[in-house]
Amino acid sequence: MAHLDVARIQHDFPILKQEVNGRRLVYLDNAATTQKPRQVIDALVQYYETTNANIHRGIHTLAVRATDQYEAVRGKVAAHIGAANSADVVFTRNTTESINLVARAWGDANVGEGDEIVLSLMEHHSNIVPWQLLARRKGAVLRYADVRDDGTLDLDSLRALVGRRTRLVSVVHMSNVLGTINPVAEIAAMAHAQGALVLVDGAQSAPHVPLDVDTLGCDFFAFSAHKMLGPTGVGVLWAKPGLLETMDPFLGGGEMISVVKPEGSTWAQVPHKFEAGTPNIADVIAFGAALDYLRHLGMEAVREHEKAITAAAIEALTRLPGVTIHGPRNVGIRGGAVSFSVDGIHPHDVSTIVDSYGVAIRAGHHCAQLLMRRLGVPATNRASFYIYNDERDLQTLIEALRQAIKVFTHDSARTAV
Amino acid sequence: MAHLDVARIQHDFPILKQEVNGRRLVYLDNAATTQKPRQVIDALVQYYETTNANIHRGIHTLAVRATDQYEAVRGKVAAHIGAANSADVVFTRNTTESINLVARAWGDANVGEGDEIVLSLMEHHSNIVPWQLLARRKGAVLRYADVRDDGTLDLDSLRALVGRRTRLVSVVHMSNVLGTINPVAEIAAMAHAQGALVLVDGAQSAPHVPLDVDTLGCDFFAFSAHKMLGPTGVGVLWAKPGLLETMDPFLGGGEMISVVKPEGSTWAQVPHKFEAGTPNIADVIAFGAALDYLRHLGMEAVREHEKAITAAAIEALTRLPGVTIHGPRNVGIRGGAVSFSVDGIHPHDVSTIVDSYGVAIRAGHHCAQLLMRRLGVPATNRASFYIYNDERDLQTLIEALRQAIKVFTHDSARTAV
Amino acid sequence: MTAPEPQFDDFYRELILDHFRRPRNRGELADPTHRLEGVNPVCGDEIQLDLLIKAGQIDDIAFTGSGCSISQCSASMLTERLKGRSVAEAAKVLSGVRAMLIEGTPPGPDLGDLESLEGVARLPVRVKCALLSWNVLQDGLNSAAGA
Amino acid sequence: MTAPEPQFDDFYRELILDHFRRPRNRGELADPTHRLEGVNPVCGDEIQLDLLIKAGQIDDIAFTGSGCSISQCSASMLTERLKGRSVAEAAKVLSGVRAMLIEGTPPGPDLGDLESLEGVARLPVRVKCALLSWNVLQDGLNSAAGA
Ligand SMILES: Cc1ncc(COP(=O)(O)O)c(C=O)c1O
Ligand SMILES: Cc1ncc(COP(=O)(O)O)c(C=O)c1O
Repeated sequence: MAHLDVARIQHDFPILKQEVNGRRLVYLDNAATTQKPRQVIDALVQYYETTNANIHRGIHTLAVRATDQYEAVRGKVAAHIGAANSADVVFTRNTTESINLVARAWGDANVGEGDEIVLSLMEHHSNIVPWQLLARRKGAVLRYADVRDDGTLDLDSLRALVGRRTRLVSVVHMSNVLGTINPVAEIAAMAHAQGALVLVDGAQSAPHVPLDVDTLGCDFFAFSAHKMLGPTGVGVLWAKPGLLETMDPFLGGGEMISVVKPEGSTWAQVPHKFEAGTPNIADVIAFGAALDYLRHLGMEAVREHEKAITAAAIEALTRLPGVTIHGPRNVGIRGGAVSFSVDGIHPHDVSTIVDSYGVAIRAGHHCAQLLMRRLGVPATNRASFYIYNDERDLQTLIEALRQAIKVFTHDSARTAV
Repeated sequence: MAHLDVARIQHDFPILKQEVNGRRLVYLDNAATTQKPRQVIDALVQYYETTNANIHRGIHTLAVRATDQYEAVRGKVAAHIGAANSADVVFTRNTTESINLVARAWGDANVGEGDEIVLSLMEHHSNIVPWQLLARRKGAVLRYADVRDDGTLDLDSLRALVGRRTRLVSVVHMSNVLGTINPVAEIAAMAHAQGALVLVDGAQSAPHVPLDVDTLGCDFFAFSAHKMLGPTGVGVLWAKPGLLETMDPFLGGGEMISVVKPEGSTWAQVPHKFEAGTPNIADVIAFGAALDYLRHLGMEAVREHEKAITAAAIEALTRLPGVTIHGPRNVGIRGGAVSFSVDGIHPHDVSTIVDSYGVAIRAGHHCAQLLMRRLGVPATNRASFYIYNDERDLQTLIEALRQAIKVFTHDSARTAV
Repeated sequence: MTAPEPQFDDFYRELILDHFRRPRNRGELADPTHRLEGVNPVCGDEIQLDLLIKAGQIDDIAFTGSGCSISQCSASMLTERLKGRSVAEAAKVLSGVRAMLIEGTPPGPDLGDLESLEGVARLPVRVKCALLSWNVLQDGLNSAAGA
Repeated sequence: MTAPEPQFDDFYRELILDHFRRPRNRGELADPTHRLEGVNPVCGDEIQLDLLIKAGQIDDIAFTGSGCSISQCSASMLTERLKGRSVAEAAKVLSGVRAMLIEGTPPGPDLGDLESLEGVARLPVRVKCALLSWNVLQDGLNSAAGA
């Protein structure tokens, strides 16, 4: 794990210095949201202490400064995902809103009665429910590609579903439950061959792997700042050049208009057409600091670090009695979200017990009920890693899991303290 | 102006200590967004340094802590507007999104072909465009109540428009251009008598006047945290008890579901049904600190302070040569957003010149193009006051305006420095 | 390790060593007067409660279900505490459990062994697990009262 | 006041004392070969530019419009600088003005008095006001080239 200077990185994260339940905090819930480095927190403070103003309309110094800082982050986002134009970057609240934006602003105009949208059984609810709502509005049909027992996407099943009636294929890039990285370029080629567009849910890939939207070949790419060192309240929707221009507005209001008349209005240029009302200015600017931080580390190094710790985690977990891992074992095709079950212990019990050792993991359906049903489990435990996690964190997790197993399996428990 | 201890308040706002263009910053663009007190900035830092976690689903300590802090703010919001139940408070990004939420989640189901929505000519674009989009989707008709020459809403014209076909009356509580406070209770009675619902755009009232949604009698109330000491990225939609339950979801995704099945899903309880995806957790929690700050000052005292400084501003502006004020002069029926024109000087020129004296005012159409047309001006200047503004700020503004007028009206300008 | 002993181990140990491994009254009744189900959609916990109520008396009671140890142990304890008791007493115990779990009220003497659930009140996110079977019981008492 | 003299006063004074009070070539041409309009929807500035182009030469030019002093003065300066010049020279001046306002390139000698617009580059939010008439001119040159 020499790809990142983890000790130095940990030093940048104030929250990691705190104790939880009298223990060192071991934060392994990074697929839910990541912690924030000092640089990001400082950017927020700096913004509110020196710049804060509403953007785009103001002529005074603070308004100009805030507008410049806000707009500059679009360029950083574009750079992070290999996009050519920052005008194709729309700021939303989160991945969920980005996908809903496409479902309304593109879907309502392009999906009709009997048209099909292809998803997969490993999608997050945020990449299912917006399409269910669209399907209900328009009489469209949803189709779900299967997941193989090894936790990879069943490409044959996907191929069989993509056809003449398919308008959109919307798939997750990296599963938040299984860790699986899907072959998006291949899927995009399949979809495009049938004239369908492709949306990629990048909520778990944007934080963890080097990205290039051209290589991915998708039409839409959605992700969240809060899962990649940035503040809560900022999401991104990227669209292929020219695509946003063809779309109807999503939310109406200030900032997104050109001329408003009683009977109707004309719209501002993209991306502003899709950013109605006062945006989350401060957090977008602080997200810029998060992107700087990641660029400084290098996404290749981030990926290598996570491959190493994920491989170690899979190995250590596999050695624990009664532990089953859900998802591929080969770290070449997966990221650092590691789901597992422990025989005879409900995930909620596991989570509560390891929490008492300062270890934060997630237990539940991970907003992926279809996948839980496919896996045949009510819920799973999930440990997910990021740049500040190291071998010691992993060891603490394993030790805490050992205790949980002990509590549930040995009558001969230690006497109460 | 003894209602607030302004000197002490100023001390709480780090940004006010800075110089702009070599001058003391005089921030008079509060209707666009307000500055943030130390307490709010500290709450953000505190959250990210000790609590940060995703909410609602997690079992670990940080997740529980974050969930509790987030949910506690609903109660503070309810208290601020006199609402009985915090479950009727939905967090959005801003006022604009709150209104769009109603237009989609209530409007799409309740407004049909030929139905009418009554607005006024003094609405902000955010309370116009969502209804234009709804009208286009549903074949509904928009009607605009007139504004009188004195800047008040023409209630007779409104009354004449509200009839059998009216489904909704949506009006601004306090105009962001004229300062006018509209008699919402009277309007609500009119609307309810015809079976129409009432939405109140409280973006400018929630920060500035004591509120009680019961007394207002409205069905929906929308506002933004960033205009009331809170961070950017947080808005509120309040709905009358029972109303949210009857509404369709707006955005689909994580958090807002109960059970997800391939063919369709069931929804979480309100308000969660309307908060899809990871919310803007940190900023909602910091908004709690803003609400605490206002509660501590007392909204009655805030209102009295603003009445005093607004009266002084109107008097001082009226005495300047060539200055015309748009909006009521009686501070009993208006707030502290003061729009004015200066003969022969375009507002953009005024704004640029006063900015060089450190004074931030806004120039433009203030997202109210219909009102600009009604007033017969392309744009106005607007100074808007808040709790940290004092007589000295007002004097600096007046002095800077004097300079602007001098530059434009005297051939005998001082020689260049 | 010099860090303090994690506090929840004990709580779990107490619960689990007993009710989790040897659940009381687990199964279905042959002729229940009331059969009620409850699901916690958030975490998937499920409980089915069978009641045999005659003349204001809970003559027999049984549960089945799946989910975390807290929901299952709580159901087991419920059946143990209320078997053979009057409906009136059940209602009293029910409100005592609710007060303990939701408001953190210290358990009164009528809760008996149920006081060992008190630790759950310190785990707010798990309270709904512990309450599940009690909410199902409430439905049962309501329909018994209605009948 | 001991604070430094605000820097934009001078900029305004220079512009305004001259072109704002005595705009050059304000009005409409009787027989323009090209009449073009531009609006800045964000701030409402409007410019109408009339051109009389014969044999690659701008024989006459005039403007009307409304808006802030920067948009109106810039238009006045444009007409003064380009009246009687060749289309080729106009294109050169146009790109010089753009470079100065957008990229902050110091004005070359061919800009002449237009160099006094340089101060606008320090006011990024006002650059579009200064550029409005030049963008309209671009449309005119394009259509002249197309004709
Ligand atoms: C009266 C009024 N309504 C709506 C808005 C829109 O608020 P936001 O931009 O926060 O959505 C504003 C502020 O710009 C306003 O003043
Ligand atoms: C794969 C995936 N998609 C979508 C989301 C939704 O992200 P957000 O809650 O930020 O909208 C998440 C995270 O929860 C995710 O992991």
